[in-house]
Amino acid sequence: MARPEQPHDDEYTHVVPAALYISIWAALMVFTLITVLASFAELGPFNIVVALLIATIKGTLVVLFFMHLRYSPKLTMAAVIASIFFLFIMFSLTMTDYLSRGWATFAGR
Amino acid sequence: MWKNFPLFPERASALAGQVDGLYFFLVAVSAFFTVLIFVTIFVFAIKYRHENNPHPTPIEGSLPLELTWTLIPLGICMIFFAWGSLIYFQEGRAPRGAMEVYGVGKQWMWKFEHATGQREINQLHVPIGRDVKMIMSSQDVIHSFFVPAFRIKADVLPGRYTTTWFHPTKEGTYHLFCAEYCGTQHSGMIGEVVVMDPSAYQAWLTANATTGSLSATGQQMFTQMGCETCHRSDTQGRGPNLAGIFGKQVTLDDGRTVIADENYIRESILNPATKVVAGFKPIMPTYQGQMSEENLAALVEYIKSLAQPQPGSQSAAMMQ
Amino acid sequence: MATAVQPVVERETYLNSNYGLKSWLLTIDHKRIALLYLMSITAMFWLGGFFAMLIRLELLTPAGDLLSSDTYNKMFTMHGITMVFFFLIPSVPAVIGNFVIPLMIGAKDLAFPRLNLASWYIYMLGAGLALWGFLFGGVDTGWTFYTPFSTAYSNTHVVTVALGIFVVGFSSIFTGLNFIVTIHRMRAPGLTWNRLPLFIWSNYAASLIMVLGTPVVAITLLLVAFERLFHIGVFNPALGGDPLLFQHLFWFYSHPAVYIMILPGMGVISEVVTCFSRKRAFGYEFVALASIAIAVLGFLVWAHHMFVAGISMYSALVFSLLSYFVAIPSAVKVFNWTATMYKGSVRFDTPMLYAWAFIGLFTVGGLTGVFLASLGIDVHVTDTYFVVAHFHFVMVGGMVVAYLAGLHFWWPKITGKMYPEAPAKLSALLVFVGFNLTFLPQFVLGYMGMPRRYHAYPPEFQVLNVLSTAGASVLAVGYVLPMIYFLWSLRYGKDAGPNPWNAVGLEWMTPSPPPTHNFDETPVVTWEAYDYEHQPQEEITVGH
Amino acid sequence: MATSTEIQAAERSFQHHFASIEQQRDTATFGMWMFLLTEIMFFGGLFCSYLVYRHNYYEAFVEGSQKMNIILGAVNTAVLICSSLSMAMGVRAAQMGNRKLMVILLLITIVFGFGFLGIKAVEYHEHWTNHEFPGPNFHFETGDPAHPATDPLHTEIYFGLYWAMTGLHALHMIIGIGLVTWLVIAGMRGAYSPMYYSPVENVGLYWHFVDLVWIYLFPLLYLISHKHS
Repeated sequence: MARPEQPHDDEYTHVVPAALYISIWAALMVFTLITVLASFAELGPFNIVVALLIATIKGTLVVLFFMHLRYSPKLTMAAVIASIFFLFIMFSLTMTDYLSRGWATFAGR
Repeated sequence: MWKNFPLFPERASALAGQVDGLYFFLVAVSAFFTVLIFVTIFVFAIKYRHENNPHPTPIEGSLPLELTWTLIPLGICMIFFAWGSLIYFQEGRAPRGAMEVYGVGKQWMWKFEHATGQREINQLHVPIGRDVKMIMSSQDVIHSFFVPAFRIKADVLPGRYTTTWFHPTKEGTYHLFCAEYCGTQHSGMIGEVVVMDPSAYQAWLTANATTGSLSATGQQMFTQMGCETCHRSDTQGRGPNLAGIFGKQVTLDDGRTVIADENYIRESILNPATKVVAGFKPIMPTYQGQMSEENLAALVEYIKSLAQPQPGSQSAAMMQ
Repeated sequence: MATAVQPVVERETYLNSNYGLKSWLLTIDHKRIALLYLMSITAMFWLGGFFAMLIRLELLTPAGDLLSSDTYNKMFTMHGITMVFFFLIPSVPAVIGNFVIPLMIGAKDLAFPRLNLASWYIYMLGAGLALWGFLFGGVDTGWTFYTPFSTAYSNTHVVTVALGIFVVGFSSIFTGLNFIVTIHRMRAPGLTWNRLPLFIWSNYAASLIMVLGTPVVAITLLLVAFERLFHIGVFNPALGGDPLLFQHLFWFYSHPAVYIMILPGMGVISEVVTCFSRKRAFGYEFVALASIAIAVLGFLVWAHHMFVAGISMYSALVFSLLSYFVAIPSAVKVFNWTATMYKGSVRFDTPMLYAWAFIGLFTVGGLTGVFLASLGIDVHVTDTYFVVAHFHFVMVGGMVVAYLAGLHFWWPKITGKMYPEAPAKLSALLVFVGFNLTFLPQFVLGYMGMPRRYHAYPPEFQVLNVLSTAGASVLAVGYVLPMIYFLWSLRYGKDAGPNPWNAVGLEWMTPSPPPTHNFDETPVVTWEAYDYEHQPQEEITVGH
Repeated sequence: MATSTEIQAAERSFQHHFASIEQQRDTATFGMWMFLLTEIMFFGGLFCSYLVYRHNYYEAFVEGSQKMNIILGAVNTAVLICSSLSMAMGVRAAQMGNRKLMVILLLITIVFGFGFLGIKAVEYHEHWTNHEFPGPNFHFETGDPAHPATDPLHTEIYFGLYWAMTGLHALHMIIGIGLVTWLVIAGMRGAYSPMYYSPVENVGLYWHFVDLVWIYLFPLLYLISHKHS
């Protein structure tokens, strides 16, 4: 079996610089603070948009760097995209029902 | 056992013919493809059997053929889709002016209440030649109102109304089944729909007449429960004026709009704060758990009757 | 064979490499685990069949006289649960797939052998829980567990059985996960995606559904259990919940689950039809991609189970349209299998007979599915025997027949022995005739309006029900026969040799039964799938 | 550079149905990702229920969310993010073969994990004593009981989902702490090296995933709206 002399050069065992991890951590902490503060601003329907947007940015940072997705094979990326796709299917097709329940239930005559 | 052996359900509503038409078309197309596949397999199996054809000819496939048997079935399916959807939208949306019957499913019986006040259990009498709209809810689990002769079915849910309608075209007595499994006596939750000619129906109504129509009962309750102190017949009330509200679009306090159908009225009685009409405060008390399905139906029917041009025209229409 | 004179040195196979109960219960060999599954799901099949027999006997007469209503309701519930979750879903994947997938791709084992064994133990735990529930009172909610009946009204062992299904779901998830990772990572050198046997493609597609769908039904059943125990109210309208949400979440898995049940069966048919036509699969790429298309589109159509349930009509319109799209790849497969026989060299061996039965019955099952996708028709026939007949055509006429085709096809590989051909052909015939006699009358019953799950029914439905019960007894004989001759063949069957069908595919290039590590040398693939063109045209010698 | 004992440890971990140790590592990692895919769908069912009821009963969800302790929730979010950092640094230490650092970082991760659970327990206790647990003891009042602004039953669904979602998340945390503990024990025995650290990497993936779920749970459950407060 092949033993890599220097595992550090192997693209799948990419060693991320500690500084990068720490800056990701700092960004996550800042975003947490922002999301709490933003929730106190009265933005109407945009409160949830902002909250989810920040959560998604945070999630993306975690997945890309902490979970090494950025340094992983394309297949892993495909798996992540597939899961998001099927979640989207579940949510959106379920909501086709709930969002249109109150629509016209009378014949047009 | 051999005496009574039908192979096709009776056809007793205006819609039944349409459903059967599409059904026969589907059967014909399916039969065609099934026979095609069976015959092709049979012919290939015999013609190219090993003894006959020891050396197979290598064939990779054929793009034109693949496209043919992708696109033709797709085209046929789109016909099915369009045709089926047209029928579904007729089934699902009752014409305005239909006569209305409230139905309640419970383990394991059907209760019906006519707009004119007659009540019956596991039997439903309707006149021939009129649109009949069923407004149904359940007291416990999910049931399903199924009359094969009319080709209609609608699940009956606890906590809300579901509706369906039919237009009987043939006198007779037809099966009424509960089609959604509902517990021990599910198969005993059956009844019959009796389609009568209008004069016989009128006689039946008279023979079974009760003190008041459903909306009259509702009106009494409306007064007794003090609803009119807020829901006044002018614009000065603390609640919206309910005259003419049924079937109209209503703007809510958060900007959404809903159509004031039976479900909206029901919800507004039981959970008034959920969808408050714009310009009013959420001050109405809840009637959750304080009202039987029957009383609820009476109130809903009364509020609907306020939308009629002249109150009482419902029974007038019925006399025709 | 050349071993006539030399003293027979017994070759080491996965069967004789090790003896004793422990060597089986702690094995991590995918082939032995497949046999463990075979035994467990066979037991569950007979249990489910026993329930089915009682149902059919009860329905001989219109009155509910043989069983009480409660017992009858428990029977159809337990029949459904046993057959769907404990037989059909693991049938082809966990038995045949487990055995042949590593062989077909030239691997020594699945990617995670210990996880594979764990899947079987999880299956046994789930089955144990469910059986516990069955034995000590049963369950009467229907396999669909519709709320609020299951959460607030049924007083049977709902939580125990739901927990059993929750647990067995993880067995299915781990099997699917193992297959996906194995197919991605463990293929032999040269075995590219477009050289893979179609059985691999279809199992890959089914595994996608197992991995993506099963967790959703797991959480849904967990919520049902929570609701029963803590009254959290998510599915109970009396507590403000919406019972239709349960149906959405349940069918989000349980509709695609139909494709978990049929896709691996389709893979078996692709193998059998090519082998006994001695040709490459017609339109290989289309058949392969159709599997993936079915898996993906299968997730977009679930609410066609709910057209009369009280969902929005506009939503129903969307789901109806999408439902037609999933019919197309299935049709493409049927046409391609048929075309594969064109100018082939067709043999009439038992697996091929089953494959023909599959194609015919699946065609009927699929087309009647189109009826149910059609909104106007669905309103009338849903929740009637039409639906019962339709899904039995797909699951029994489809999956069980395909399972039998696969079992006959790979039996020589699994055991090294041939089954006797004559009784096998007889059983194929009995299954086909018995099946049609059982379920064709049910289409008529359904359109006439006989609701499903009815313990008693109006007398005018009796003749067709009697026909159906008669057919079921023929079908039962058709199922008992293979059980007998398969067991018989273990002792008395002729030796099969490595490749009794003269088939192509890596699994036929290793001895039967295969050695523990499958291949003495990892094969290197340089040819396309189904390369019958370059396969020597030897006679099939064994079994004739 | 790898020591001979590390090479031995890596060889012991090698399973012979793989062609190489790289294949084994890739396979294990891909398997973990597939497992996380199922986890996403598992929580997805709950998020879908949340979406539906938030849509139907928005006001009741607002009422319920105002019973949440935002400070504790935010602190817990920070704790989890810190634990993710120590986990990521722990994996990094394993990659570089720094065994002692790895063990220390994993221990820190465990401490953060317990910190999270502890704070969560305080919140749970608060909800429990306030009768904010669905079931017969549930009690929720909004203003005048005769004219409730929202139906308490709907708020009960909010709390039902709250307990189900955070409870399953907490269960995942407990499993995660167990897994990290196992890594610490094996790591101290020298099981991992730059050639073989798949378990560390994969438990790390799992840990980050659990963090990820919380990143969504926090705004969805705690920060719906403050308009009445």
